[in-house]
Amino acid sequence: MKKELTRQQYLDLYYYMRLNRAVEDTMVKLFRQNKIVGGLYSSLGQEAISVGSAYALEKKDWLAPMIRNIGALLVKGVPPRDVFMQHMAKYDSPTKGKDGTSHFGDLENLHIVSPISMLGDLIPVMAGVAMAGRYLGQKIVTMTWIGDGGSSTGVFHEGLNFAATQKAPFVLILENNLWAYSTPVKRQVPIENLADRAKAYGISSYIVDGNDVVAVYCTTKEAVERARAGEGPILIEAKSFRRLGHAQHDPAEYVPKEMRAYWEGRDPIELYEKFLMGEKLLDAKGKKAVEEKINTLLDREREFAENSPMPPPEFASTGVYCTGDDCHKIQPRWERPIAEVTPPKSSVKAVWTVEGFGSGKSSGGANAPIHFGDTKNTIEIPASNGKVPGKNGAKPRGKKPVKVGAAGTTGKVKR
Amino acid sequence: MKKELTRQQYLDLYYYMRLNRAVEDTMVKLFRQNKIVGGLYSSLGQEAISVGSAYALEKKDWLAPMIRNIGALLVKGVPPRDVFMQHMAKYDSPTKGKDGTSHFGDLENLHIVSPISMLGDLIPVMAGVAMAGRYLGQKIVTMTWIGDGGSSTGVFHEGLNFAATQKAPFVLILENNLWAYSTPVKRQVPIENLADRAKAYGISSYIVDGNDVVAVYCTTKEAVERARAGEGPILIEAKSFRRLGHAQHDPAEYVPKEMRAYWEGRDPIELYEKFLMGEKLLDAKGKKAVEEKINTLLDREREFAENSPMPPPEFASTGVYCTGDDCHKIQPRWERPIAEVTPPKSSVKAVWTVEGFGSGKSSGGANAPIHFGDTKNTIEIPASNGKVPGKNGAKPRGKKPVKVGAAGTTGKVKR
Amino acid sequence: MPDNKTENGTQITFLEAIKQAMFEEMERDPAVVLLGEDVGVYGGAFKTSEGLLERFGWERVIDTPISESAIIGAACGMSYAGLRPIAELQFIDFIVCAFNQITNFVAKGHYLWNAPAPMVMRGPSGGFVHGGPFHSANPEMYFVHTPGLKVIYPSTPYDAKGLLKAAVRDNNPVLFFEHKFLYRRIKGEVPTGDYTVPIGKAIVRREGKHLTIISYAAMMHTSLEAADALAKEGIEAEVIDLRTLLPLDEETILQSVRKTNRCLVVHEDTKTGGIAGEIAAILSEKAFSDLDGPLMRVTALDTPVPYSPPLEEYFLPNAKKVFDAAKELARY
Amino acid sequence: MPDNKTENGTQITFLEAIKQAMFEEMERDPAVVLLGEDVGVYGGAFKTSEGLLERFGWERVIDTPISESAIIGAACGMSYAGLRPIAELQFIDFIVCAFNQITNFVAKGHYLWNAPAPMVMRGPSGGFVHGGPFHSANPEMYFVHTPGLKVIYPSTPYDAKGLLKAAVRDNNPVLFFEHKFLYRRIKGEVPTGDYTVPIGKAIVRREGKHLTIISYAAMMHTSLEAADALAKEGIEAEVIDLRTLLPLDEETILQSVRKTNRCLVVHEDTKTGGIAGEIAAILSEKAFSDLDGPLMRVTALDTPVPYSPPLEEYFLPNAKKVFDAAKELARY
Ligand SMILES: Cc1ncc(C[n+]2csc(CCOP(=O)(O)OP(=O)(O)O)c2C)c(N)n1
Ligand SMILES: Cc1ncc(C[n+]2csc(CCOP(=O)(O)OP(=O)(O)O)c2C)c(N)n1
Ligand SMILES: [Mg+2]
Ligand SMILES: [Mg+2]
Repeated sequence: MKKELTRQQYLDLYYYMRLNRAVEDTMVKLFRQNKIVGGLYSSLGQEAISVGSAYALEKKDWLAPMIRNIGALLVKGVPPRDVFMQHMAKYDSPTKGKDGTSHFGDLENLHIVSPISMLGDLIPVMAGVAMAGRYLGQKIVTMTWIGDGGSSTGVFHEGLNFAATQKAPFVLILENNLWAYSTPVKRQVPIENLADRAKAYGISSYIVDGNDVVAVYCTTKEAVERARAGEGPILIEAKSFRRLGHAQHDPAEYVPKEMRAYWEGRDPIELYEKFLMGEKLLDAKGKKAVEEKINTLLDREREFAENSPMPPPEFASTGVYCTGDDCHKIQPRWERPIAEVTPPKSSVKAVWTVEGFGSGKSSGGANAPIHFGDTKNTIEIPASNGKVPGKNGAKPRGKKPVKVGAAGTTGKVKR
Repeated sequence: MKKELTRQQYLDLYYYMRLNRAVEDTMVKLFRQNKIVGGLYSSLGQEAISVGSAYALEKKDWLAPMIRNIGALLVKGVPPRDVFMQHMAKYDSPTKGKDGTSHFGDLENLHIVSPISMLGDLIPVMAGVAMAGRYLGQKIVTMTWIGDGGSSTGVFHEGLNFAATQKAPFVLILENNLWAYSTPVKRQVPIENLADRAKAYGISSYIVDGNDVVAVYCTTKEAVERARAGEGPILIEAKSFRRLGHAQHDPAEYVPKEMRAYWEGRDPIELYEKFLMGEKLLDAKGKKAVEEKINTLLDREREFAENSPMPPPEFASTGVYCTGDDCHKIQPRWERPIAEVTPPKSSVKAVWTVEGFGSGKSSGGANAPIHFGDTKNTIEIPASNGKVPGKNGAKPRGKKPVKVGAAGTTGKVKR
Repeated sequence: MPDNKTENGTQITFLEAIKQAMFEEMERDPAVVLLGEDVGVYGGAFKTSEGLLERFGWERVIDTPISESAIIGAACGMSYAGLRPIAELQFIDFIVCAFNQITNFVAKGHYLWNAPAPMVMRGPSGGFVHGGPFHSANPEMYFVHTPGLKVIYPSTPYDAKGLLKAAVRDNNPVLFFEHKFLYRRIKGEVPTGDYTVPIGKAIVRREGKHLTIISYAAMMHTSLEAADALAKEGIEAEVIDLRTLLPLDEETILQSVRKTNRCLVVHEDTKTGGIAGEIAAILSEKAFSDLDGPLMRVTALDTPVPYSPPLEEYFLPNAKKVFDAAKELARY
Repeated sequence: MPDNKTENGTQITFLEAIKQAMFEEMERDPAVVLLGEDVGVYGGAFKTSEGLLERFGWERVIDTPISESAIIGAACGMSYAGLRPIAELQFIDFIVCAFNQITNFVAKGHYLWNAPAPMVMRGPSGGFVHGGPFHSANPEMYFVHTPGLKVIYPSTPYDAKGLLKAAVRDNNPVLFFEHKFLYRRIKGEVPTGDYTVPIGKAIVRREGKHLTIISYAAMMHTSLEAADALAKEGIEAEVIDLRTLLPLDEETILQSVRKTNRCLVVHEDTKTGGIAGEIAAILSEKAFSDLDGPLMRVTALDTPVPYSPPLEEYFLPNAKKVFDAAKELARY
């Protein structure tokens, strides 16, 4: 992991956070002008998470955004006009009006997978992309985000557990903004640190201040490189706060005032600006230049978006199936010899050996250490191995261990 | 928790383990005679888990078995004939032939909920029963079992998380028998101790030697009483081994011989017999008496079952809906004043207060401390509260912590 | 929206009808509880449970984690212990996240082991509000095709209130779909006192003799609009509101079609595998010789629900399409 | 079961056909991988993937945790990166545990954002083996009612092999149901070389002029048996095997019914909301005047699948019921 960033990196992070906020500010204006179709979600105050984490990815890596990750899309290279047009349901938008909000993707070039509304579904999907990438020899990492609330979905568990058993090169950012719609995280998830969800899968986790963009970046960078190196999936909990309501319609009156006030005092952009100025990486002039650059860009992008037509009605009936020869352009991009995964080289003995899993290693050899765990003892025995039964008490665990052993058989008999 | 058992309790545990095994032995014979309909699952070698855990419940408590928990049904009071007839799909069986195996229940008297085949589904259901019991003031505990494999289902996560947020009086026994069908647990769950799944929900857990019936009983007893006292759900991992194949059809050749041999040397009934004899709780005569009692009982029960008719074909078309006045006999059994849950007493202020959750306590008062967590600080702030951003490094966690801090913003700028 | 008292009752919105039904049932029976995402402090994403937490407290109005399978599973468990839970899906689209629990656990329990599960699963459904592909679902046929469930999809405040009360009192698991387009757009009169509307009974909304239009939920209003236009051209359409989709009220359908000899089914659900097919089969089996013309369908397209307004509008049925189809059918 | 070489090919079981299709497709294209519970070392609960791990290795034959949503989700992700995964459901009954992934993520991707998901979801389905309520499912209509999917349900080894190969090569998500009663009971000839059977094409299994029996999967054989018995009474039934349920081959259906003027649909799926309804609607719309008698249905009862043999037998359709219905229909 790099311990220092280049000047350019510091400034990139700043630019993208500002861009993220400006794009969303523009959309609020468009919303008030009734130009947005459907709901509008906000990542105000959480920009450091989207920007810092996505900035840790390489071009070949894949990501899938959730509703509050427009910043990640911008970092990955999505032009603001696409974001605007999606929200305005225009014909030139990535989905041509078929879907809205940040529900769009780009498999071929930017390697973005579109989310669906159902929370958590992206987790196994991105685990699958990660597995496929490794299988093809691509050394890619995949990333997606999940909310504190979304971490209670069944598919979060299934996806992360499967990724862990497969050691998939996958990084999951758990954006703990303390609320899931109107419900505080404490009432949805009975643990202090949501990063502890990782313990159920034996994977590494981090907790990071989600309002500190450099911390988010450095942490994610480290996680991405560990995942890429074959350490398996990693969970990062970024702690922050949802400054606005669930969506534009929601005044969020259920949020205690003190809580909101506290977080408004920790705006990630303001804090970062102070840091950059202190470190002489930015001055008033530099700041103004960024603002102007963004304003010019967004004026143009917004204009383009506003001028884009709505889709023609009949377009609704097209595209249910992929038909015709060129509807499927995704060819597997092999970056390892195909011979490694085809017979005879792919042949293995189909047994669980005592030393380990199958033949111990993937058929791909060192290239793809695909499976979990060391290859030593597979004969598992309980902790009490070999001891006389009755001497083996239960070990109370968890946060409220009770001191009483349960070694009943050695206890006295009541007569 | 009791540290000692009465002589009768020791002998009960022995009787039920023997009965459990004898019932299953009888069914293997019936299976070979083609008298069993469908598959036949075995709990050979795992009897201590079903028997020891169910024995920790009171009569008013509820349980829901999985396929390898016939022992628990017997302890709860199900007559062996019901088990036989279920497996033979007879008309006198609890489901009258509509379902088979251990898929049956009894809401009114024994408080048993029937499983379905889909693994994990019982977890939220039994959490719901537990919540309802508490709501009605019944002070009951509910229990179900799940396999190592089944702990990877999404509904395991949703159910246990929900139970934890609600502090439902619910005990889940995770029967880790090292295999899920043909797949070793190591390839399905990337952690050493499955009890660690509890850490994702902030609940207590135990690990117990599943071949030590007294340890299972004492541990479960403690857990049941803690759950009853309002500590919330508890997860118990019982470590054991599935001695036969997944079902009768499966020779389980995928299991390494050494592993099987090891566990065959730790038969829970043999070990317990040795203990009882050593403690002078049982002698050859006593053992013979138990055998004879069970043989006589099972001869009668088997005969009854064999003589029971198959259901009449037209019966298939009945019972899709509960119709008529007496189809629904379950009245809520109130054991607290109804006035507590009806207006005006039930009225609360519908806000998340700063001190805690809602008005802090349930409308039922001390009677039903229904919700998770202490009621102190609800304003949550990240660990780095108040510090200068950039000083807040991520804390690498998990099993492979890397020593590098991520406090990027304090790092040097590369120029 | 202020409520207007009338002679026999009150003019209320569809949404208010839902709220009143829950309120009154919880008032009547302490075994009735409500659970779902954001149903408590927030009063539900559409405010259908506003005020319920205030009145009935934390034990009876339960904010849950985002765990649809747990919500349905827990509700089922509660029903086993004698309660009558109402489980809310924040949008009905998310019901598929609990599909296994509903179709395998909840639906089959009574048939298999005699376990009644009196519970209601309800939530906002349907299109017309630019909710897009994941917030506009009409999933009724998944459940109409699942023996053991009852499926209700009302079109008026009166029915919504009366049927929801009936659903809470029913001893079977009931799915109750609330078309969100109707929530604040449709008003109607409801009696002052307690009443229920029987589950499993369709109703003739408009009498006619030239053809029968069968519909439900939002499409009911579309069909009535089309019927008015048809009347201006001398075509008298009889309009049936199914209200309950399972069990289906064959009698009312057959009675009408035997009179009009023509049948048009209008549903907002996609075409292939929609309920029009089931009605076609029933008519074929039981009224074959009564039909003077083909059963016709006006439905949504066989696609996901698109987001952009012009696309959604094209996707959805409307009064014009119903009118055109009815005119064609009347010519037989 | 030894394989018998014949002049043009080999006599193989239905199960062997599935295995060969997967084997040959994995041989042909390294982008094809298989994942599911116990598909590797064990070779699948029904041994349909026996030998695949030995030949193709741990990276291409993946034993998964018991996590149906993860299996489907991961397969979808793999398909996005250019692979062509086959996801096995150990019993098709468990497909409902991944219902949201399939109906919302997989099915809608191409329509919404142009993301093709070439993947096959397959597993053993159907009754007749006393599998009971959770191991006998015929869930086809849930998916026939979901735009974006293709649904295949073959009845012969030839079709099973050819259609599974076609499914693997198709650029869309395909559900492939394998009736487990057929696995070892049905044998048939398959060509020695590579071949595919086109998705979306029904086939006339038996020509006839008095009525058309439409069926698929296990019921295909039941229908043919009934047709033989009918022939002895002078009634020549034309028997159509749908093979693909979505998209449905309307042309073959219409062509036959226009000839025979009578149509009987036989499906093992429960009645209400089954595919017979859809066919009834299509015939009504497109062949109304060709029908001399009502569309009739022989289906399973509207109940869960009961466990006990006499109950299951009563629940399921059989040749006698088909024969009786056909005779009645022929009288029109
Ligand atoms: C499976 C599912 N259930 C319910 C919803 C409705 N819903 C959308 S966002 C949301 C709250 C999400 O909270 P969280 O995951 O913390 O993300 P945040 O909005 O805080 O970013 C809910 C309940 C959904 N999208 N998916
Ligand atoms: C959701 C679901 N998927 C798949 C299956 C098929 N299945 C039945 S038992 C089993 C293995 C269960 O293993 P485990 O949970 O460890 O229980 P054990 O058999 O070892 O007692 C599988 C895969 C199922 N019943 N439910
Ligand atoms: Mg949140
Ligand atoms: Mg196991």
